Amino acid sequence: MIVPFAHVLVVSAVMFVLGLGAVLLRRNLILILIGVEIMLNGVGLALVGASALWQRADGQVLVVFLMALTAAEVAISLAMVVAMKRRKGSLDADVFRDLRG
Amino acid sequence: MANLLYLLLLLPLVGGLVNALVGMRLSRRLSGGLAVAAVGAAAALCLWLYWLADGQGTRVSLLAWLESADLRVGFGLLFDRLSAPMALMVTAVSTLIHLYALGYMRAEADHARFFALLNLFVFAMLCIVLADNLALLFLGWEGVGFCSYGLIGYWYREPKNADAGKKAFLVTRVGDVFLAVALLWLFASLGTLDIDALNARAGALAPAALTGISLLLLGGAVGKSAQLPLMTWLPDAMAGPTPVSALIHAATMVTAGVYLLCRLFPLVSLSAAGLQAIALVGALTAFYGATCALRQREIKRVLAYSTMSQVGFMFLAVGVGAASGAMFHLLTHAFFKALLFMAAGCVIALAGHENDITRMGGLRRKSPLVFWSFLAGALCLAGVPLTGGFFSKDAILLAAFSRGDAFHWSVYGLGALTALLTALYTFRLVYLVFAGEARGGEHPAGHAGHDQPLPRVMRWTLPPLAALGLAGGLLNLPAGWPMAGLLDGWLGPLGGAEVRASHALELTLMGVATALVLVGWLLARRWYARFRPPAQGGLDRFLLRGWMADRAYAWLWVKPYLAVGWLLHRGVDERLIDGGLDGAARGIGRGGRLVAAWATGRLSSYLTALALGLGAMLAYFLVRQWAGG
Amino acid sequence: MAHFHADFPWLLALCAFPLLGALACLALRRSDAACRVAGLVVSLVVLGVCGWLFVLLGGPRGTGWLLHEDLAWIPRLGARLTLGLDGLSLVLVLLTACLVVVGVLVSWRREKRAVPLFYALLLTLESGILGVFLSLDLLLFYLFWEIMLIPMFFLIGIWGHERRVYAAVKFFLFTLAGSLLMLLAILGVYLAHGHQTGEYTFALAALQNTILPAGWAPWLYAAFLLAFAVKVPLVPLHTWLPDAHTEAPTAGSVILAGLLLKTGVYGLIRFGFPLFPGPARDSLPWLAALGLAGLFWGAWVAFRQQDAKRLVAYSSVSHMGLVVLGLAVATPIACEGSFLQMLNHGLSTGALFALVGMIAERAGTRRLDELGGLWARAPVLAGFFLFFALAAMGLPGLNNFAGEFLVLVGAFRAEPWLGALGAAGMVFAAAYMLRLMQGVLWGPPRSAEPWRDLSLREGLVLAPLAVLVLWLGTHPATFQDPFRELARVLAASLGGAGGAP
Amino acid sequence: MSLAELFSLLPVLVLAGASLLVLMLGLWLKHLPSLVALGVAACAAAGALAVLVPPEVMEVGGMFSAARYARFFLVLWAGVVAWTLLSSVRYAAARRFQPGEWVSLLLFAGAGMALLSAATSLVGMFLGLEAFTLVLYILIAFHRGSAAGTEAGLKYLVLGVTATAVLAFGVALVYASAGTFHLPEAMAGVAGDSPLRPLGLLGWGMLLVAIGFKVSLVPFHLWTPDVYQGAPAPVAGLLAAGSKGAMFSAVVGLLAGIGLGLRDLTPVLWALSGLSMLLGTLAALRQENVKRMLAYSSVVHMGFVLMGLLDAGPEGQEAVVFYLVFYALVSLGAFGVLTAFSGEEGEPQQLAAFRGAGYRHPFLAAALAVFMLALAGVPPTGGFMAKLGVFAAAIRAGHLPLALVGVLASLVSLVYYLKLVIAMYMSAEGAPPSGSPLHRGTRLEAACVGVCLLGVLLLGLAPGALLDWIGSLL
Repeated sequence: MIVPFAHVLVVSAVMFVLGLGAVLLRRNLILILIGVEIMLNGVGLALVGASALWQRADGQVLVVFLMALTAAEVAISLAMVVAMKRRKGSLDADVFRDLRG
Repeated sequence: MANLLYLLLLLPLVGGLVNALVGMRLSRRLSGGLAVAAVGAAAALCLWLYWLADGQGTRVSLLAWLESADLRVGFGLLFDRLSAPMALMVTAVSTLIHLYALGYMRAEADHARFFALLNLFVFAMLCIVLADNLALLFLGWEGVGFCSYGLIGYWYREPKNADAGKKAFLVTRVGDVFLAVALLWLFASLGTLDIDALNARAGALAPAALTGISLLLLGGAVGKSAQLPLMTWLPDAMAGPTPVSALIHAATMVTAGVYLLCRLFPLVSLSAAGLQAIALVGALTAFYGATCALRQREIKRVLAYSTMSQVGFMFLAVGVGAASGAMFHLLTHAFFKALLFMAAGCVIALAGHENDITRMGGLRRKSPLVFWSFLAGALCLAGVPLTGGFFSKDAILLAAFSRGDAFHWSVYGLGALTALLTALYTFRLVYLVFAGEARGGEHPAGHAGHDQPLPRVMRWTLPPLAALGLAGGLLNLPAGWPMAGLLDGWLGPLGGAEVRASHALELTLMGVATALVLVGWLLARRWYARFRPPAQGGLDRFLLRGWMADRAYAWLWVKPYLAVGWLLHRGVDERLIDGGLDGAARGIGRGGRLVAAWATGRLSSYLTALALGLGAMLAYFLVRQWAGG
Repeated sequence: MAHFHADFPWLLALCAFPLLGALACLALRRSDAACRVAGLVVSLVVLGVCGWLFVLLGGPRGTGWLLHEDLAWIPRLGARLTLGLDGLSLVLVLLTACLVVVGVLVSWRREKRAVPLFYALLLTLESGILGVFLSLDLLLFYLFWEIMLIPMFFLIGIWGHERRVYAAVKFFLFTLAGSLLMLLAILGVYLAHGHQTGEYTFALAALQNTILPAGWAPWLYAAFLLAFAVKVPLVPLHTWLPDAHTEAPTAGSVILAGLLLKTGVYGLIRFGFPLFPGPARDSLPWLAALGLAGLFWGAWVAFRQQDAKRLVAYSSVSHMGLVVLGLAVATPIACEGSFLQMLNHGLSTGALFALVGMIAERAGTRRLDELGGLWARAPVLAGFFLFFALAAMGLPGLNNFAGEFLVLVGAFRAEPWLGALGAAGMVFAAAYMLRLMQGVLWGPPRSAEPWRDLSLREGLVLAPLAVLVLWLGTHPATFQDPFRELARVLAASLGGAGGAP
Repeated sequence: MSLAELFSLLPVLVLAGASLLVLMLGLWLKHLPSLVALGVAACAAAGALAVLVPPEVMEVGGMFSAARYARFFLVLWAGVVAWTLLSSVRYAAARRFQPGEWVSLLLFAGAGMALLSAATSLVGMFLGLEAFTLVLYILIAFHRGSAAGTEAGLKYLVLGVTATAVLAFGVALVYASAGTFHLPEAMAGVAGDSPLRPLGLLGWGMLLVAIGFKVSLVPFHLWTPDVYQGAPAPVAGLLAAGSKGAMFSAVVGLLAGIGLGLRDLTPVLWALSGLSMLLGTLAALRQENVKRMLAYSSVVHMGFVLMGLLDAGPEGQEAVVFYLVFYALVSLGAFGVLTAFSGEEGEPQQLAAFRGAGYRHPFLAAALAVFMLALAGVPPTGGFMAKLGVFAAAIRAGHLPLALVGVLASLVSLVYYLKLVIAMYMSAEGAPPSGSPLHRGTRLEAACVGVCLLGVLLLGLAPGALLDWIGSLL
């Protein structure tokens, strides 16, 4: 391996944590989705690293699946964002508060 | 012979059931007549059985009642030398009282219920008398309790009467508990409830058990015979119609206790302490009854306390070992006390439904027949020489005196004093009711036109009882008299210990008794011949209300019972158990609201929850990794 | 028993038949009258079958099964449809059939709301109770045990009076709490048996001789005991009873008092004691104490009640306390007495509840201070009320006394002070029953116009019960024969190691 | 992916293919009933194929198995989808759902669930899970007219996406520790001796979090009430019956291979199960909204299912599978009744709307009452047998305290299940507030509910047949 797996793991973990931080702290829905994308990219990196560690290709195959999946998610998320904007006029995730208790 | 015996028992039962089930549809004359016929036939049958049996006891058993493992109890009857005279007395007196009731109850609408209960009462009483085992006796015992409850509370529209009935039932039931425990103890130790077997095997019991059982039997008898300490119900029981008082609270039910002790006398007599307790209770109650009777204002309450006192004498007789003396007094007392009650019924009717003797007077002229029969009864009650009452009471005092030790002498002394008081209150009664002018004061309009003549049947049932009462002494004349000791001979071994007293002692005691009666009569004549308004002193009120027994019991038993009831009901059931559970439920509900509030509806809090969960999970695994290894 | 064609599952049919009746009622929901008739016919048929079984098998019997059926049910769990009828369950099944007919007749005119549902629930209840008395497979028993709850919950909840919902939920929760713990105990025994013998089964016969791990047996027994104690009810767990009784419609009260309380005691006898003989013996002193406490507690609080139904409900607590006392002293006479007392209590208290229902229907109230003067306004009804009140008070010659006397004799023989205290209970019983009679019968009538006296239908309910009460009072042997041997064996098994305290 | 492998995956392909076909048809054919008929036919075909045609090769592409276990669940999920399609015809038409999209999305969700249940590798599980989750995002917000639908969709989406990310990272870590995605071997990473054990454990932790979210176990359950309340009733039914069931069927496969590793997980599973049972019951107690109450009740029931998983032996898995089948039936039934009751202006959600329903809608109300008693676990309904199996599993695994918590939870849960029954039968005579009077419900809906009712009662009285079938699967 050109880079020791531990380093790859650390970078992907950092990306994962940053993404999670964005999801938790940000209010705007689009930025939350971006945070999720960062987390997923971190996962992709970890997978590639693991596949290199074990010298097997199925890790990378899963990364390709992952990308396709992320694309589908983004499509649906943006559709949700548009619907939310039309209904509530704001993108703040907490603006929806009718269902509770 | 056997099925005749059953007929004796079944006649009143059938009479009672017919009246109970279809009585309302029958006319008054028919249902009353049926009741009288039933009891009359029973009396006649009893006489014929008497003649058939000519002295031998017959035992017969019809149906098995309770059977389980070694407990064998059935509907068995025993017609022997003790139960025969008792059965005859019960049926005879009942017949007369039923006749009397025909007249007394002529104005009542609900006659069927009255005659049904009266017949059922006679059936229950015969169960007690003829039972060959204690279980059947107990059935009669409680049956009598229920019938007296029903009859006392006959005029139920008046809550006071219903409460009097309830009080009677409850107080007697306390006594029944003692009897029940005695039953259980006897069965547990001797393995049978058959009366003859019990008397035979009584020797096998340990002294302590014997005393215990005797005291329990005493407890049972005390309840039913209204002796100390369970006597408070008898005066209130006068709320019932007069025939009821005559039958139940003079002749039969109150003597059931005495009969029980006589029936089990062989067993009871083995425990000296038991006998002494019985004697003591008898004497004390006699004294208590006599003192209270002195100050009573209602005619029936005077007679009630007098009954209590006379039954006390019977207990005294059993206590000193003279069971035949007790039976002798029981028989004579039944006659003259029933007479007095029935006469009192006539007196009340004559005085326009006035109960209070201080507002009567001068009835002698109104109905000489009632006066003379009431006087005859009074003479017997007071113990005027040569009357039935005199001989039976004297026999008891003789038996008590002749035992010859300190305890018995003191008991004799108390008995003598009571005899004096008895004479005093009896003649007080006679003077206040019959002597002087009518003090009735103005009668409420309703009653004025009421005094049409007493129905013949009420008046003509009195003389036979008067005769029986006066001639009662012949039953058991003391030794040395012609035809002496008929009853002693008849009862033989059942009659208890032989009374050995010298002829001289007998005569002296008779003299003392006569003197006491004389003193009592003179005192009564001085105080009550000319009417004076009743004294209102502290002692008078104390005696009037029966030594404040009711208030003492209310404070001693009723109040704590209600307090504990309140504690269990409000305290434990509602506040502790239900309160606790409802509280827990509310707590869980509040917890629920708290947890539900966690779902705030805001997406950010949901994400935070997810993140926290993730953090906790990873932390757990890290810790496990390092710690667990 | 020869002419029984053995292959036909009589007992299962007996349990299932009321269910079919219930479905028929739902099918006939268009007309109320049809449902009433269907309810009556079905319950009468069940009564007929039970009566015929009693006549056929009712003589003095050994301890074997009179009828026994064993059909496959869930092979994978090892649960089978095993139903058995022995002396005790024969008598209780007859009582069930009898009281359900009373229940149907008593609510003939009164229940006007959703009548088809009412009779369907009543018949389902009967099927549940019959199942409880007959099943010998622990899972089947538990199934019927809970099936009993649902109809009673609806009966109280829909046709009850003011606080019916609170009472219904309280009833359901109390019983379910106990029975869920029993479910865990059943599973505990089931798994322990399976672990030992490799063969997983719920059959009572098989599970009876499981050697339970030392620490477990008392806890498992405690779970069973709790479930049954709630039902009996033993004293601290009894507060659901007055609410359930007061709020239930008359038919509900009759069946609740007459039958459901017996399922608790029956469960203890059929499952509790045989499965855990050791802990059962150790628990006897506690049972005796609780029984005695119940006897006094029920009577004491009954005395203070203002509502006639609550008074009779608390009297049931007192009577069942005596039944448990009879079992706990473990002498043959006492056990026989408590079996008999179960039957007696069912009849006399069932009749009392029916009567209180009839009176409340006429007077429009159940409060003692508003009733009174019944004798003046409906003498025949009052006569019956007096008769059954005396029976419930234990007047000798009527049915309760027979059972009480046997229990007290047995108790005294085992432990004198226990018997004596039990006898003292008679005064307390008299106290509250007299208060009931004073409140209802005597006193001035509230208004002049008389109520309609006993109707034919009500007479049809009360007269047979009165005859039964008298029969049991004067010659209980006919009903005691079937379970005499069972009582002796139970006493021996309980009393084996030194018996009662 | 040889032809043989494709052939053994045929039933799932039939579903997926039909979904695409309906999507295309939907452009021209706007007639909902015929599309629903087509969808149901597809499901029937898939089911028939799964049962009748034996697969040639047991494992497809190392990711999905075609064994009896997978086929059983395929039949189940096909049945669930077909049932949802049939019971929501009137509901969808009333709300002018796009027929083509509605049917195709449901079919695709069915295919996704079948794939998830058949997963034998982490990748297979990941794909199956994501396949039907994406579809659910859309289905939840399908009713454009309702703001609640959008809000529910949004919440489910954001949380779902985050959970997917966590799941993916977990899969990556497990893959890193074990070197393979194939399940039995992938678990080796967690074994005591392997050097990368910490990675494996962390990976497992993340998997559990994602699973926890998907089956709404307590700390991750907060979305459940809002989504159930917002989503259309048929979709909520599918969510309760299908998605959670499919996830757990995969978890059964997941845990079957773990063997030794269970020792590490037991405390976590124990905690998750206990918390779900207790907090779920508490939260449901005070709910006035029926759908929110059913949501919290699903949290409790998932806690019970998890309790069954603690027993590693086959009996535990049998109990779990039985529970899943029962829970699918009862959820579909309950939500089916809500669908039948919902009229033009919306679904009856408040308890008050159900007052007196017992007498006006005898059959539907009685069915709902039986479903409530089934959820409470009272015999003679299937709920009792399910709880029996799960309790037995817990006791056999030695977790008596957890079983006691289960007893406490099911006792307290009785209260809120009975609240609905009381409203329907025991409340005062008064008609419900003007709000949304309950709709009569068409015969088709009544038939669907009847099927569930029969199923629940049959599972209660004679569960023998199903138990044997499940026994033969494992």
